[in-house]
Amino acid sequence: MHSLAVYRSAHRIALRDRTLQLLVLAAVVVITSTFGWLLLDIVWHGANRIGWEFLTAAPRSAGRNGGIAPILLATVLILTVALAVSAPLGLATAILLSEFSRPGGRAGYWIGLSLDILAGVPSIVFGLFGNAFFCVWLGLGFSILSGGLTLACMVLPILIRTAESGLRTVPNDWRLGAAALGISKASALVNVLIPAAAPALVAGLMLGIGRAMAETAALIFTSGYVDRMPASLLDSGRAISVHIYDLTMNVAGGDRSAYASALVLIALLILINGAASWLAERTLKRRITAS
Amino acid sequence: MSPSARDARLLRWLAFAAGLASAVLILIVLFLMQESWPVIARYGLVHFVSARGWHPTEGTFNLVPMLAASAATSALAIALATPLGVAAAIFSRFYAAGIVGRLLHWVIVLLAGIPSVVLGLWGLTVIVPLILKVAPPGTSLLAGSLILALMILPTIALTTEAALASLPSAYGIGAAALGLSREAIIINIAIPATKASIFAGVMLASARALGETMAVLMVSGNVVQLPKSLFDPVRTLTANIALEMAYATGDHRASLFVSGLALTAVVLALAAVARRSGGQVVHA
Amino acid sequence: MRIGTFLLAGLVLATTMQPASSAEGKLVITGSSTIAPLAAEMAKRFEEKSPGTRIDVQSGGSSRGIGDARSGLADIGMVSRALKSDEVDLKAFAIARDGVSLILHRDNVVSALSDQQIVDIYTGKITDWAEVGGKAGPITVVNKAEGRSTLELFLHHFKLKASDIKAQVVIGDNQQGIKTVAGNPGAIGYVSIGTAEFEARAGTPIKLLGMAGVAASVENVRNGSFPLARPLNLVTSAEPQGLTKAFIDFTKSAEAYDLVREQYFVPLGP
Amino acid sequence: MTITGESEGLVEAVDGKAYTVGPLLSGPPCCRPETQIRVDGLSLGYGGKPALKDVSLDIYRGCITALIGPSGCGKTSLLSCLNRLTDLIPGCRVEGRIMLDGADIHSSGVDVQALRQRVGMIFQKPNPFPLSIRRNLEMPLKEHGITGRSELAARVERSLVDVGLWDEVKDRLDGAALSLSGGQQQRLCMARALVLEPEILLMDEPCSALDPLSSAVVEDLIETLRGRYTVVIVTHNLGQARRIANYAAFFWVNDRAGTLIEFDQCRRLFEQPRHQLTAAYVRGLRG
Repeated sequence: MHSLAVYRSAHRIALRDRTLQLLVLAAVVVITSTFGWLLLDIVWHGANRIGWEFLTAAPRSAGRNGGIAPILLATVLILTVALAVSAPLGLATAILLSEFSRPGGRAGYWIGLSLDILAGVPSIVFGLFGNAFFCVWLGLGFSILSGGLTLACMVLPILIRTAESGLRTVPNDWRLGAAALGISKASALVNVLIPAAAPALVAGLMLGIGRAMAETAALIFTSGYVDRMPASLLDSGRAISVHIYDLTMNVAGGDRSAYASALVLIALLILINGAASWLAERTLKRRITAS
Repeated sequence: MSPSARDARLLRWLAFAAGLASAVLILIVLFLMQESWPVIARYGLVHFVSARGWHPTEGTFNLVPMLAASAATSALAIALATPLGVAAAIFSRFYAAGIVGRLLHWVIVLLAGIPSVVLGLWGLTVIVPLILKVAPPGTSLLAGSLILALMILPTIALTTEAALASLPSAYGIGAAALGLSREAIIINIAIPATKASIFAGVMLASARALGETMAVLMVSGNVVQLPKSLFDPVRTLTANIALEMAYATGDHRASLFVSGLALTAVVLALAAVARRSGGQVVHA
Repeated sequence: MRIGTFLLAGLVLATTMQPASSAEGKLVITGSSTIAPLAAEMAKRFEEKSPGTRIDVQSGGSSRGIGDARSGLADIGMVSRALKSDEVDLKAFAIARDGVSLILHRDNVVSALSDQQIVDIYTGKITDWAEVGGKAGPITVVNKAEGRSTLELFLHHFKLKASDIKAQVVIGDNQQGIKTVAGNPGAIGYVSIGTAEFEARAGTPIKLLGMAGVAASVENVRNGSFPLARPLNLVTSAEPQGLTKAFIDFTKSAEAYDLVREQYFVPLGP
Repeated sequence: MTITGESEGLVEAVDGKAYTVGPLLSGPPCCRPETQIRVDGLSLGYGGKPALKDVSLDIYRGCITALIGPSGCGKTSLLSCLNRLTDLIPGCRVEGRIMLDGADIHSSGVDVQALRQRVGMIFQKPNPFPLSIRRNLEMPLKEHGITGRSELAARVERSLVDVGLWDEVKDRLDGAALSLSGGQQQRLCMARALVLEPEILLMDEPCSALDPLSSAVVEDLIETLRGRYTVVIVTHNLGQARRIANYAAFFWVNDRAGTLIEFDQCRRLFEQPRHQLTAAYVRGLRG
């Protein structure tokens, strides 16, 4: 009797193990196949539309034909504005948090809290704010500047938090060493701490770029819809994600162009991430071997 | 300039920058308040949950159907994505040997990087027509949830993966020494030990799902109604803002800012819960 | 210090990249998605005619045209209906006429609907195509989001209230409505005749439905026999001057008539 | 409680007991005792918890002073007070006075960076910056206003020669400092401190992270600094303290806070301790 009971429980355990294994495998198959489907679909529908002309021509008949050159330029300009504002601001705040604020200090606490709140605000709300503040209140109108500044507000928490944690991982030995030599915090930052944290800073920056580039909701009501070549930062410019949205939703027969634009966007994102990890690796290597 | 003077100047700059960064939040809150105040003052907060419906041209602004739609799509998306995400993390941690696990990891990272508008495009051209064949109009609560699930799956998978990776390996070795099977280790040790982190990941994913706009707007039909079935079209709070902000004026516009405030409040509450349960924000 | 320079550089960048052309060389036009494609074409020709000008056209609905013209966010608003009594503070300039017509998928066998049937479909009393002589299958009612002038015109014509309508899909732009109907054989929607005809000629699988026995066509809008017609207006907050006046004059002139016809609208002149 | 190297006769000590000090050992002191730093009633605490209580001692110019005692008795804390590195530690409170050549280093007019140029420090773990060997040395110089190319090169070479590293690295000055061996890194750190031409060098167990061979090299190096620099060294290696130090201060944990038990000439502290605790510790019975 006894041996039978043992056998039974062993059998039950084997059954449970099998089931779990099967469920996990099934889940992985579902995920990978959906992902494969999604990716293949985008490549399949988008690839034949992409060519030199697509990247360099202006869109014609609402984007069904022609290319996306003005859209790419607008996207780059919006990103440039966003980063030109948020990167220095973010780095400075991160330095303040990691190097000058004492853990548990009041200023650090409040800044940290407001950052966490900011990180949780949905992007559409940034769009509302950007429209009310930059477009209307500051009178910038629907412009690349408004869109870029709105995105700057949006990616600020990401930049600050990644830069802060990057700086915090720099060994304290160097801070003490620099201080003991009578080196100012400013020089220590410029010469030692920031270079040492560079991989993390770059990674954070790329994360921010990726987030900003994929953003649609915050841009529709700030940088606008105009798909023409922007001539200044005060012109409206259509970001690539807004272009995809417009083609998908508003343009009958625009799906092919939408897929092609989506493919371009994904390729750009992968390129940026690849460049980021390559850059991070390179700075890391250079730091250890030379310089 | 002496080093000390240099530091004093640096600190002034840094404080200025940090002040500016924090001011952004205050500015956002102030503007949301200022823009939404007229309609709150005129109708009172109760109006937004008790009015006859959402008919901006008739002056009734009931947010309940939109709140319900947001909650329903997000809840369904979480229900779909949580088991899948956790399973993916378990797979790459316990089942996959080396390269396969890393491959899955990269697939998930890549999935995390796909812009929501691209998911919306795919949803509208692939998922919606499929649902349309079953029950028109295709753009529905179900479509929205499926796309959202795809979007938040990486968040859950990556937070779970990080939590599993942070388990001391002695746990596993000790359990294996007791003769426990891999599955017993997963069910009895790994999952219970990382419960809090997984929960935090789910909360963060919910916050993302609630805040997502474009993908949901593109696939869920945008009819203001309390959904009765999975195939009913719904309009979420975020979609409502995106859809009507383009042309809304006066009280209508102000009521959209009220939706924005409501949305922010809900999302922040979720993020706070996530933080309390010890979650780390995974920016993915 | 570097951070300071960086910040400064950012500010300098922001301020120096002012528009290349001076402020009076630029016009911002926002509003009705019906007028937007026409206005964009007119803007292109106007720019060619007077170099150094730049005209940005953004769609978003007639209400936004009114709002932006009032707030000064736009120099000119586009409004695809007559001004209401509380909007008389604005100056309106009609540039064309347009009708609103119901559209179905090209494969839908239904070829005409009575006013009553349309009302019943939009209020949810009729939910299957079989009830109106079509192939059995659920009707997908596509409605416009509230605040859109096309919706207001539609409601006004059928004496409905926004809250009476039971829709399955709510859309914003005309284009979105056309795309939704083109992608769903069981759908019914209503859009600008001009836009719909433009799309149908371009090969989009939709068809326009006549109303009260009158075919939905540009011709019938022109001769006034189509019941659901409206003016397409440009509005300004004050008496237009300078570039604004030049552009509005241009849009109303015979020079722009062919553009109006190309977009399947009805020019006001001969 | 005040104990100085000069005191003789009855000395009040801990536990309420008094100890009699024996006669001075014969033989001249290792250096001319001229006070450079006077620590006067120094107490220090972290976040309200005392770590060092009421310490007073003199540090003599040109001599090597060793701080010994068990872990956690406040030796390193005392060391960090001398160049105000304690400023960087959150929640650290310092009371009492530290006079450097008669001026209080905590007074408000003191430029901390200039102070730290005068008082160099070597850490337990070698911490060269992740830069080239040359830039490790040039960066502090430039920071203190020395920018002439020839002067930079000359001072870099001199300091590297001083620490005996010149011949080993002269062909790869632009190579990464982190690619040097542990002992070389520690000597580079000493060169980095010396390049600023400080008067005082603080060393926090400079040999404890090194292998015995490198340790011996560094120890020999410290010997050569005698007379030119005032050296304060924390060490757990009693043999090392005995070999190189002119003066020694013995600390002990009392009521959870470090206290100075005995300060004297090194040989006397080791051979004729006045305090039982010292006697026991140097004999290796306790601690």
